[in-house]
Amino acid sequence: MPNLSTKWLKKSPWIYHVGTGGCNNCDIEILDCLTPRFDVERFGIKLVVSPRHADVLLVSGPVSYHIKSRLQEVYRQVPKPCVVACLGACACSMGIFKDAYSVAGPVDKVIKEIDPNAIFVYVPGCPPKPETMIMGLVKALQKI
Amino acid sequence: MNLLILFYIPAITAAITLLLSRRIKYLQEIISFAGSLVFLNYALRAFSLRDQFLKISWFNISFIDFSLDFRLYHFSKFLLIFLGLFTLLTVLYSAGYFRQRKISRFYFPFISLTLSSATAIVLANNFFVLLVAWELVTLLLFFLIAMGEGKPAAMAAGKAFAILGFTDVALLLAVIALPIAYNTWIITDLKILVGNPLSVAIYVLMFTAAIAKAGAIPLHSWIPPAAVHGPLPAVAFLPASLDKLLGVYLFARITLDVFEFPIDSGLNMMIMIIGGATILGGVLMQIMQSELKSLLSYCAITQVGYILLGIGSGHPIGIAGGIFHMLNHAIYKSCLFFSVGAVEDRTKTTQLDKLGGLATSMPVTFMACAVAALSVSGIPPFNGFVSKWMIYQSLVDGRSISSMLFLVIAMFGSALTLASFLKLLYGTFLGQHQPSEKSADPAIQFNANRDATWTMRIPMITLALLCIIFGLFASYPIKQFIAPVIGLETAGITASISIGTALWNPTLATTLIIIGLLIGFLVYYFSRFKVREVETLFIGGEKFDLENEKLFASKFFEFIERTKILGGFVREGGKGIFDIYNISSDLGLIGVNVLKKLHDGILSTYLSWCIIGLGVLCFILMVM
Amino acid sequence: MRSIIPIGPFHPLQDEPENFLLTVEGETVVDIDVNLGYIHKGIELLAQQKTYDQVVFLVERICGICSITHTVCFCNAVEDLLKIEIPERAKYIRTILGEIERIHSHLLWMGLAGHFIGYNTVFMWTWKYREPILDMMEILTGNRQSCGMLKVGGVRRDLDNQKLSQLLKTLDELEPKIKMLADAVQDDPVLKARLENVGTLTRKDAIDYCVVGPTARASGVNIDVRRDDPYAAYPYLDWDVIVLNQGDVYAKFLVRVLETLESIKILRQAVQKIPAGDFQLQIREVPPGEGIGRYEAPRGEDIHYVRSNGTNFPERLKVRAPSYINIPSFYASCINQQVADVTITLAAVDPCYSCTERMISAKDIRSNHLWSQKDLIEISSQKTIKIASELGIEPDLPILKKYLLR
Amino acid sequence: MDNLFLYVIAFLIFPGFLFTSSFGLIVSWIDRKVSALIQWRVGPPFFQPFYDLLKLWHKELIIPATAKKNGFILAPLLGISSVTLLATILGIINLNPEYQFIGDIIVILYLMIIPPLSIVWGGFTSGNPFGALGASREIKLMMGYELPFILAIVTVFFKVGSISLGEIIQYQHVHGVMLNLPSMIVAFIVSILCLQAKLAQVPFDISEAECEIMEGPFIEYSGPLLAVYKLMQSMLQVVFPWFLISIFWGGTSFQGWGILWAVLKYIFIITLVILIKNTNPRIRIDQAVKFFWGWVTLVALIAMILMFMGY
Repeated sequence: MPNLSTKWLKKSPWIYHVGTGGCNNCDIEILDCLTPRFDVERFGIKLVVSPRHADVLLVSGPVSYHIKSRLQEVYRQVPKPCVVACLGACACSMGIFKDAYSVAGPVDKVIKEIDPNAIFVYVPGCPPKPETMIMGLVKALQKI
Repeated sequence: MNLLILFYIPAITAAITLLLSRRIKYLQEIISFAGSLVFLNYALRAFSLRDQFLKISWFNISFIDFSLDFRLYHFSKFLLIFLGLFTLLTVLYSAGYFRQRKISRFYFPFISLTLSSATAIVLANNFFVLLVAWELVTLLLFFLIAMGEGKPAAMAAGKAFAILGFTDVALLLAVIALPIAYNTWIITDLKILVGNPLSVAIYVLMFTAAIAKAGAIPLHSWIPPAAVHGPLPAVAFLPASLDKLLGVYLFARITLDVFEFPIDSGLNMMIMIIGGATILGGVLMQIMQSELKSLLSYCAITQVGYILLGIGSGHPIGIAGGIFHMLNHAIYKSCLFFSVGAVEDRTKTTQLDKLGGLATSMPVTFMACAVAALSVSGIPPFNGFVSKWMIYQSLVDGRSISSMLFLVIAMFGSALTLASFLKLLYGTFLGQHQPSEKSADPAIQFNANRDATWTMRIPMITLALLCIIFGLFASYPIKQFIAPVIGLETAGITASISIGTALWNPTLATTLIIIGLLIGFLVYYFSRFKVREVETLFIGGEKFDLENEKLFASKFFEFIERTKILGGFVREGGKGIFDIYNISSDLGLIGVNVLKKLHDGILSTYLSWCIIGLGVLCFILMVM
Repeated sequence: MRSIIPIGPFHPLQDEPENFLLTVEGETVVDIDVNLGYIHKGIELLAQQKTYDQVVFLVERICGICSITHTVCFCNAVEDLLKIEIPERAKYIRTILGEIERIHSHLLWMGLAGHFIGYNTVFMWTWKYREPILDMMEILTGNRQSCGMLKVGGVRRDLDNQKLSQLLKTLDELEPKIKMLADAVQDDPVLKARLENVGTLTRKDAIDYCVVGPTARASGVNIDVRRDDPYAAYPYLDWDVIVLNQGDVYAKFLVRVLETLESIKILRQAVQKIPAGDFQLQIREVPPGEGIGRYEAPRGEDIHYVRSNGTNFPERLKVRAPSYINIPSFYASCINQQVADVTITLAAVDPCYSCTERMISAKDIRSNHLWSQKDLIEISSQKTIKIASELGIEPDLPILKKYLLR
Repeated sequence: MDNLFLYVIAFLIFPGFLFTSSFGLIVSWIDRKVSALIQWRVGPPFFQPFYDLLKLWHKELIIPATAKKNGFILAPLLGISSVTLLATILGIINLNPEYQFIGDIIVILYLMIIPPLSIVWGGFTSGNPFGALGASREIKLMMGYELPFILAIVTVFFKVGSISLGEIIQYQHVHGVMLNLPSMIVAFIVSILCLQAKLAQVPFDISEAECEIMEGPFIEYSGPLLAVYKLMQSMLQVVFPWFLISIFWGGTSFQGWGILWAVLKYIFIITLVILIKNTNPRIRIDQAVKFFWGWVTLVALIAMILMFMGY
């Protein structure tokens, strides 16, 4: 029996955005995706305000030590199944902050500490354009 | 069956318990309980008896016949059952409540005595008997309230006694006037057509006594202090249930049986204005309270307004609704007081802000309180809804702009009542647990990890069940208890209120809701959701000390205080500016000051006053 | 009977993690505490490990919205250190980029402010108007944000004059829309009821808390680095500083709308006046010394301080972003407001936490003792008392007291 | 027993759950689509609300440890049951105005309180301070809009002289719809404003203000229970306007062209709601209560006076 939950998940992924220390650039481009030009509501994507409602955790920025435990906590709060989308160069690989003393690591490393089976999508770019993000999300939905 | 046995049982119980010492544990309780059980048994038997009269001749002074007349009829029949029931439950509850507290040894005897005199009021067919018993209840109320802790209880008892005593004097005047003006004070013989000033005066005096007992504005102000400082079971027994039953009983009896009103008397309007004012004033004070008992006491005031509106409408459905509401009110208000008492018993406080999160540790109390709270707010399918609905219907049939306004006030008051009770439920039972460390005082122990004892739980459960049963099967109490009182045929009233005959049938609607819930639960159970319990709440991702996160219920409606007119009213009301007790004591103080000035100790001044007084007396005697 | 309502670190009010603890009575806020530091990344330390050319890219990523701000400010600082004057064309290009950024940042804020008060139509419309501006950025520089255009001693790439004329066309289309927005804001009674007399920052408070940028200008403080300490091409252009007096959120909204119109005016002049010629200087080496750069960011005055020891790497870079100054003013503007008002008041200074997250640790070298916040406040208050006694006046420590009592 | 079976069918299928919920989901699509068009967006596809619901239904359910578990689960179910009952009563009476009972509007008015009550209950039992804050705002809002709403509805009662919905509909069949009268138009405007608050739409979505208190009472709900709440809200979008149509606009008929006419009336009201929603910011809770107790009540009183003057 095919997993029904993923079938419907593809049709209406609700996104919760977690900023973990990015430079704001990815964050505002996420908001840009909602606005008239890109309008991701066409695909049923909706930005929600509580992780309890989320299907996709959109993480932008390198994970600083201070925010690390909070990010893990938010990941625990999300009802499964869920996808973690790493947005931007920093979230994928720490980018320019690779050598910084207060950065704990890229998002996937931090999340895998608590859930090795988490599903990840990477959207590189500094910042990724909204088009790129939409493409990344579409790919993410195909992946599950 | 001899009617007198109904007085004897509680009186004997009182006499026996009076002799017993509190030192032997539970003895007073058991005997009082047995006594009220026997009483209830006889009351139930009396319910199936025919209507009957009883006359015990005593002595006559000229045309005044001091005989003891009693009459058993439908109104007294069903009231007797509930008097017995409330006494039984109160005694049972008191047994648990006073397990660890001290209480005067006169408490249980006085409860039984109260039952005895209340029975006398209910059965009286003679205003003399009624008056004596009425005074007795007032006196017993004074003593019972004064049994609370410390000086405030004595002050509250004094206040209650002052207001009720004052209105009892009004009743006394009216009763004295009756044989003078109409040659008799036997209730069934009286049929007074209200027209001349004397009859109006008699009615108004009696009415004053009745609504003071019931606690309508402006004679309400004895209830809140008495409720806060008196011993809680006594408060649940007298001001919350018995006084309401008796006050409304007298009011209904004089309005329906004794006095006849011309159609355009304007009296209905007066009653309804008092009712509307009681609802509005009571409910506005009620939502601002942050102390459980005073919130409930203001609610007790508010609900009297509904009863007055119903009876004042003059419509048969309204009167039936008013009387039914009286009954319902006694049920859920006792239940609410009982559950608050259980909370107080466990946590030693009734301040809304010091409580919280008791639902998990006290589930029975919570459920009882929730049922009673929803019922008092008039949420279907509980009993409060049915009686309020009948009152609304009578108001709509009034079809004038005034009855429309009263309808709006009544429905709005109901919404505000709901708001205030949600605040109560949240502040007490939901929300966060109150930390136990904070009570530095060893006397204030937080002992809220288990529910109340069974003696306290059973009364609450019984009353909560009554709330549900009287809501779901409302046609039964209306047919059995209410319809005979107002003289409507059973079939007639059910047809005109159409409970149980048409589409809206509380039972059907509830069945449908329950079917919905059942299907929901079945789906919930069978679809095997992955359910995960997590430790933490989502409050923005940060881990916080939840104790600081508590939202205090007492501040829910603070914005009302910040508005100009309404806020001013509420603030001033809170200070007691509308309290007739304060007003009259202020006036009394002025009078005393005036007298003080006259009372200067100089002989000639006294002499001149004497001469002036003589002159006035002469003038009155000569000219009048 | 006080309870605490936390806002953040993950709260829809802000995209970035931050934490406000609102102490409330009912719904009235009686105290506010700001906790920052969630996204501290150590940029200042990183900058010491990079060459001056690389640092430009690093400071660009201090904040995505103010990417031009920080780069220009850093370049200003280094140029101040070098004591050189950059070519005219580079100045104009910097002005153009800066003003484009200002327009997009203000429109962004207006949209978000609409979103925060539940007016999603405003959010969508302003962000729609913002798109052509970002397109222009992409056409001119190759990226929507973080364009990598700046360089110490000028700009990295030249702008195509033909593309500049396209900018004029975009501005012509944008201007009536902004004017419409300004009119709509002034006409809407519900919006006024929601924003007027909310989060008022009086002129005295604004000066006391040293706020900068639109936050200060909405409170009647007439400051603007572009005019007071000119850089780039601003001295050659004609424009006004918008100053309003009410100090509430509504005034802040209006200041930003009107400033957007001023920016359009500046851009038009800059595009017309831009001279031909060289657009960068070749910098061979950086002498030891220190330099300060100031820049009027969309949020207020930004300051970069650079110290060089003669090597290829800066010895110290200090960034003081405008939000860092504006955030403490919450204490003056949020107290005794409703929770619903506080949220919009918090957003009204357009705070940018990625700009703000700098860390300072103070260490006593002699005793190797690390000073805590409380110690520093103690020292500061003692100094205040000392100065006050020298001046012969009463020391005034209202806000510091709050921390000392803890 | 036969009767009960029919009622259960009515409750579950036609005017009840199945009809109202699917219609409600279509309406919530209309809501989102029209909002999107106003905001120059394309908006979601037609089946989007269904997808959302099905997805939520299959998600994991998270129950916080501090929540009062039974109340937490019961609250949304109670809400949706009462809305279904409301729809059943409204539907049966609209289908067959003779099938009435005296005073049914009072029942309907009180049943209308239960869905907000279930939201409040959910917020309180979740144990989350934001949930409690949102729930307390919901109570305040309820206090605010009840007064003018009752005034507006009572105006109709007294015009018709009955508190039975069937009689009101029949009266309108005979005397023409209520909205022909100026006083009723005023009352209708008042009730549209209250409708906006009852549906928790901007400017009165104060209880779930997403940028202030993060959806308030719904913050801890996830998966199936959230789906139930969402479904309840979209069913409310059907039931409340339907009630207004019934008492002000001649009710709905399900025969011939009546269906189209009924749908048009409904779409008019819902479009009005969507337009108000998209052209206003959210107001503060005290402003909302003052607005309802002040201006709206005043207007409702004017409607009442007009009604007594015979207009």
